[in-house]
Amino acid sequence: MQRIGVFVCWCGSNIAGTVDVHAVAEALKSEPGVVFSTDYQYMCSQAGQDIIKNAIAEHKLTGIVVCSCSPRMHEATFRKTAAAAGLNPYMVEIANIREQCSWVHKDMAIGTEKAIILGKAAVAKVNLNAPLTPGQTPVTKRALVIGGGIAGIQTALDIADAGFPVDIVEKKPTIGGKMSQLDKTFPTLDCAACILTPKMVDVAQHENIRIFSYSEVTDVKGFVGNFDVTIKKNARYVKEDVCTGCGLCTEKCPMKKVPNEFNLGMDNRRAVYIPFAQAVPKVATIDPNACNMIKNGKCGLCAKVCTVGAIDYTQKDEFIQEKYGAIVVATGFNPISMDKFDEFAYSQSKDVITSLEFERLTNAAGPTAGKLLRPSDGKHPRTIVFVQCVGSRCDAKAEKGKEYCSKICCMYTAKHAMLVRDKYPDTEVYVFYIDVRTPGKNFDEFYRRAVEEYGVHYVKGMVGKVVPEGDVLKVQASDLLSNKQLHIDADLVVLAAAIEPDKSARPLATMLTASMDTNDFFTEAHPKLRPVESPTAGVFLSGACQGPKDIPETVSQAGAAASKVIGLLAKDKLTGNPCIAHSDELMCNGCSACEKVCPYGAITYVDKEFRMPDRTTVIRRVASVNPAVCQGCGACTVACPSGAMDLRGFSSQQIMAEVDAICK
Amino acid sequence: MQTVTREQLINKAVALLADGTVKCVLGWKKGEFDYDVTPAVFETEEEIRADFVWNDFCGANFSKYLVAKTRQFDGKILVFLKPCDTYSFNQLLTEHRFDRDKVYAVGIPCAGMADISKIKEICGDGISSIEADGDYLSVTTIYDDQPIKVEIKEVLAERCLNCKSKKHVAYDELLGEEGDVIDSNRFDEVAQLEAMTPDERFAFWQKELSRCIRCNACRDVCPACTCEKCVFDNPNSGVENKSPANSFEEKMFHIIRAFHVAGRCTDCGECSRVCPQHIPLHLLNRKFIKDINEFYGEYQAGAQEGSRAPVVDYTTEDLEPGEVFDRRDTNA
Amino acid sequence: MRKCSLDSLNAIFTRINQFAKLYLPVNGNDGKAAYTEWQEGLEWSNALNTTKSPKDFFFPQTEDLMAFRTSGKNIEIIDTRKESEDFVVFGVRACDVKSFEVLDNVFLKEPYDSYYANRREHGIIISVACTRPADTCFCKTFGIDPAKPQGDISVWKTANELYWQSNTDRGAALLDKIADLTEECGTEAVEEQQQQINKIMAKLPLANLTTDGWGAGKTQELFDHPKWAELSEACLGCGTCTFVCPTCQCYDIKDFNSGKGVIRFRCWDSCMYSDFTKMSAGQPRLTQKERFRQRFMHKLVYYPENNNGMFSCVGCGRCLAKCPISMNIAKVMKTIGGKDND
Amino acid sequence: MQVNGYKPLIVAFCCNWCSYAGADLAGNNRLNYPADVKIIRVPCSCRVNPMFVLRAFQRGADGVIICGCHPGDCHYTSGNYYTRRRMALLFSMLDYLGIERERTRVEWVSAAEGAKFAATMNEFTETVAALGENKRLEDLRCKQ
Repeated sequence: MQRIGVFVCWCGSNIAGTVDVHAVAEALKSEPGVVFSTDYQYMCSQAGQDIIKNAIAEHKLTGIVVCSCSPRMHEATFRKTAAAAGLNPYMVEIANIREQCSWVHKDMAIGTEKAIILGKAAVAKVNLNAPLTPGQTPVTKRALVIGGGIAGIQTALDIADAGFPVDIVEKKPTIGGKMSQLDKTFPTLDCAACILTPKMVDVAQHENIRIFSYSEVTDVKGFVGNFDVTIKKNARYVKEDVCTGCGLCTEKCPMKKVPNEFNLGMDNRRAVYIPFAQAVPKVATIDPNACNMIKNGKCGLCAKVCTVGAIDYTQKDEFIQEKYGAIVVATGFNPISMDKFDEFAYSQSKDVITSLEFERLTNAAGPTAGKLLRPSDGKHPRTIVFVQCVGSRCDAKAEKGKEYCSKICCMYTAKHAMLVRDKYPDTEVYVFYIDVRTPGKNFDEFYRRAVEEYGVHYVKGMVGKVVPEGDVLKVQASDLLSNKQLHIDADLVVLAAAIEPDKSARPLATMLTASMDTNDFFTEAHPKLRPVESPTAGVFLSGACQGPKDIPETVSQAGAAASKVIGLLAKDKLTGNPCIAHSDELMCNGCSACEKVCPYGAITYVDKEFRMPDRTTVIRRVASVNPAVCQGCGACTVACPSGAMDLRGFSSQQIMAEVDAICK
Repeated sequence: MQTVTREQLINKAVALLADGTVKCVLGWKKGEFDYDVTPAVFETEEEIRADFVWNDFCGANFSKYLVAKTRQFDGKILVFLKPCDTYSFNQLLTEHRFDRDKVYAVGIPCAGMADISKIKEICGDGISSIEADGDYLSVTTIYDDQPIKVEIKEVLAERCLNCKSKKHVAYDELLGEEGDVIDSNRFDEVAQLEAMTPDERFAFWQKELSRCIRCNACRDVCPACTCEKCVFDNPNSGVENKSPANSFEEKMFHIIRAFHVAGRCTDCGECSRVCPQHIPLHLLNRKFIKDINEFYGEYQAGAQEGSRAPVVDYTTEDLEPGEVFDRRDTNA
Repeated sequence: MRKCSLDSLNAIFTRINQFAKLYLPVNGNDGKAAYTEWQEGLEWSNALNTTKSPKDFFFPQTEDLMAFRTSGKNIEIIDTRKESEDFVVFGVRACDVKSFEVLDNVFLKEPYDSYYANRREHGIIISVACTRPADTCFCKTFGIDPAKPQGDISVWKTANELYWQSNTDRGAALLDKIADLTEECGTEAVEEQQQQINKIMAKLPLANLTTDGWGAGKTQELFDHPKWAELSEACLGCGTCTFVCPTCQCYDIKDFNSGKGVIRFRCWDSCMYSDFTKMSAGQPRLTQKERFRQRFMHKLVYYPENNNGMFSCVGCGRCLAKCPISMNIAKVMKTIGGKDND
Repeated sequence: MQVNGYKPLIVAFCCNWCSYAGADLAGNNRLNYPADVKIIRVPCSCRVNPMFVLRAFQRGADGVIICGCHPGDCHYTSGNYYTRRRMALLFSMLDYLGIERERTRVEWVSAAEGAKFAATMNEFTETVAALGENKRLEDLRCKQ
């Protein structure tokens, strides 16, 4: 029989306002096993915790129930309190009488009655609790960063600087990500390449960093501290370690009409290519879909011109297995497709472009060498219309676009408008917006300069329609402030397309068993307190894969993720969760149902000798749970018909005791 | 009419014993009457020649016995399997319940088994002998001067009327002709129940299950129920119960038992055959089979050794529990 | 002896039902007979036997013994016994009537079972002679005459009439209450039927089954008989034979925690179960062979030893009909008992 | 919640990662739902054994709802997919036995859906209250 202490928290008036805490403490006093029951204003405070510690000592408590806020809030706190008083931390149960009682019910009598029942359920459960000791597992001191954009780069550099080896897996032939495509950055207007490329070089040269470019993660097994990852290195048909990046092949290749994805298809590249001059690794890649040699076995020119013999048409995809202690997701974002926004004539006119395309048009390394020329006829645009919130902040019922704010568009649009007016003062620039959102250091000042110093026409209202007519774009819009319809003949329309997580994120989340929100952004372990950790232990989040963010924010989150990884890798051993499945060998009949439903492959089978009732011995196949791999979901416990499989901390008996107590 | 004869089976068993292929034979043993056949282990030719029978009352499915018997005997066991028995055999192998190497399985065709209670409904009590006569049984009773001719198809067991397969899905050797998987109407009764109102269904099951005496015959004969200890017998399971104390306990036992064998039940029909209270237990198991087929695609437990049962599998596109009813309501 | 026409049966049942609950075999929705509380419109089944024996009336499958109501740390003990009212069980066969005697020997001896006794005191048994015994019947083996069933009242059914004879004061009192619906008559028709029945009994397949080789004092001789292993080989360990048996009287006492308290009840147990008589040291009968042996040794050796040679089988044949693997007491008696059985 | 003086008892099994957090969020946002709803925390909806569901009805629950992460969002990757199959089959079986289908439900509630949690509980309690007391899966011993 347990000796249980019950501690009812007032949480100031948060609980005590709707729940008669004295009555709860009094009622629970007479529950089986309860030897002590009290209430206090703030149980989580030092004084409150001292009450618990003293009671444990004084009443020789074997288990405690804290009726307080959600266990998600303070279970860990009270477990530590118990441990400090010499009680096994898993002898603590929380009755959630705040979030799930006092805050949702207004009537004191009702709230009190429910709080007592929840308390009884917790007492019934703790009566069946057993002390649990977590297992320990070693930590592989290597990190994996998935994605080589600015987020991944920063995270990798910070981890590597702390002395731990890091691998970056980037699906493109080069790291650098979206930032490498940008021209200037707000609000300082310094050039993106100037600040990014040195970091890329740092990565390439860092002794602790390996880059797997043109590669993907295809399988993740294991768990925090012990991930087994399979990386698929796609065949680039160029020996990475031999290629010098001289670029000769990329000049000689006869296949000249391959759309250049780095410039968003606004110009062409060859079948063998280096995405841009500062690419890291600076090696050529052959596009197998464009290369005649690979498709038809005819050509082979690049191999002939290569002076170092780096071309290898027979190269195959390579699979690399590596162990990691931590994984950082930095898969970034993409602008959404403009398919569903026909009103802006994106598919009809070459002169309707997205903001990212605009970045390439103004970039010195872009298709126009930095001159702002219309894609259709190469003329200077005289009137430019920028449309904000294309696909952002959409009504869910519209079934196109995103409900969220993409966060970066207001600022880059202000930047684009300002740059145009700076370089080409004869150009009229209109910006249509719903709201201008500029919360950030020096952001609003930046926007005001665009309006006040550069004379950009900011119009509150949405563009209703863009109709190409001859060589002009007829823009119909409304000005909400003056309540007028506007008709503008524009030469160029720039759409600030919403951003969304990269498509690779969803399958990756499944592999990592990391959760995502409905928009496919990764979910944080806690939105405020643990913003760079995924709920899945050992998986961390960096950059826009977690939500839209600009460069400074990305870099700070990248650093934060790195510090979490460093904290993890600095440990030699990890203490596991003891609330895991275990199998009663005497009951188990080895049917394998549990193994089939285990998402972690934690269950294996062993042949064991058993003494039968008739004193003979038989060898039987029985399940065995790997405590380091089991995460404690409990899928196996229901798959098991004999009930041999049970879950510590959430045993069938415990849950049924709770059901019984609630239904009394 | 059974197409292989008792003599064929006896000769096969004797030969396999003689050449040392098997150590013993799991077969049907003649009883007190012509219809009370008992499963038995034969170890000598003499025993086989004296007592081995093969007739229209050899319904017992031997697959489950292999779990215990393969542990008990060193060397191979010869087992005779009717087509439906082979599904249970495979399912038990899928669940690693016995060592395949310790079994020599001989498949035998089956023309369907007679249900003695149906014969007694026609002929009354007091049967003194039953003889096979082509497609008929010749039943002699102490009350009638002349034997009564009963057409076998009139007295077939429920499961044989709804036979799902005459094809053996596992064997080492086959006697006689192989049959085919049959397009049976075995889900018709389930569909009839589904078409009733909830009140009617409740009344139906309340009446049926109220007869349960919790003798556990359904469970103990079931080839899917091979737990080392059943949750209903295990005091630590929290649901241990020995008696059908009230209508809740009756339902609890049968729902959970059906759930535990869902995806594993081959629909061998033994549960309904052995129920002393004639509760149509197969209608519970078949409901799960029908639902599984409809929700997750056709699946026959035991058809293939090693197959993954739908209850331990999923797809990301599965229907929602709430859609189960919408779906049926629109179908109806 | 009194008689009535079968047509007046409904009126008689209605009359009996006015002063006592009346139970009789009625065909259920499975087509099989089961004891059912009488109500207008129900028809007495012609079936020889019900699947469940009438022992339920005195020794129900589940019976509350007492209850404990808990509130916090307090426990209150509640007597759950209810005063029984008189009830009448109609249509009991000779074998089943005899089974009550077997149960009485167990429950009415010290320690006296007040639950059972209470029900026995209030139960009036009306037996009926068997005109069409079944192939599975062997009551004669145990000296039971199906032509002369016992009980408070014996009844014989002919083509058109029902003959009544009381055997006890209680029976006589009941007959008095339906006297206006019956008439005094001679015993000729009944005697003729009895002769018929005796003729049939001689033709039954198990007519020659005897208890030779069984009985008190046979423990040493039979306990290690080599045939037990073979006989029990196919036994599934289910409880069918014990639960349909009219004389099996073993029970388990269990507590049911309802959340509001504990109900202590008893329920039938079966010696075929692996947890039967399980103690802290484990189960005394480790294998199914031993459990199987227990059942038959109890019925045919231990019970007679304690009850002046009376066997605790009445030959009703239920286990013969219901065993999933068709193993039964007749086969056991023949295989292990005396050579006369062959 | 009261319908004709009758208060239903609802047992809600909530997975720790999504639905329990969703319930907490409902509390954080002070969204009301009936006190008849009592939550039991389980690590994952796949921990919910059909035996627990029947147990709740036996002990006096009038409705049982199982809440888990949205399909695809399970903290354990696939737990709720198993829940979905198991409960689809169980609920279908209960319905087959004539037990009111409205008494059982599975609902996916994310940690961000406090409003959905409260709305679901309000609606479910109302539905169950309209059905009245659970008679078809009751155990009278638990009501004495």
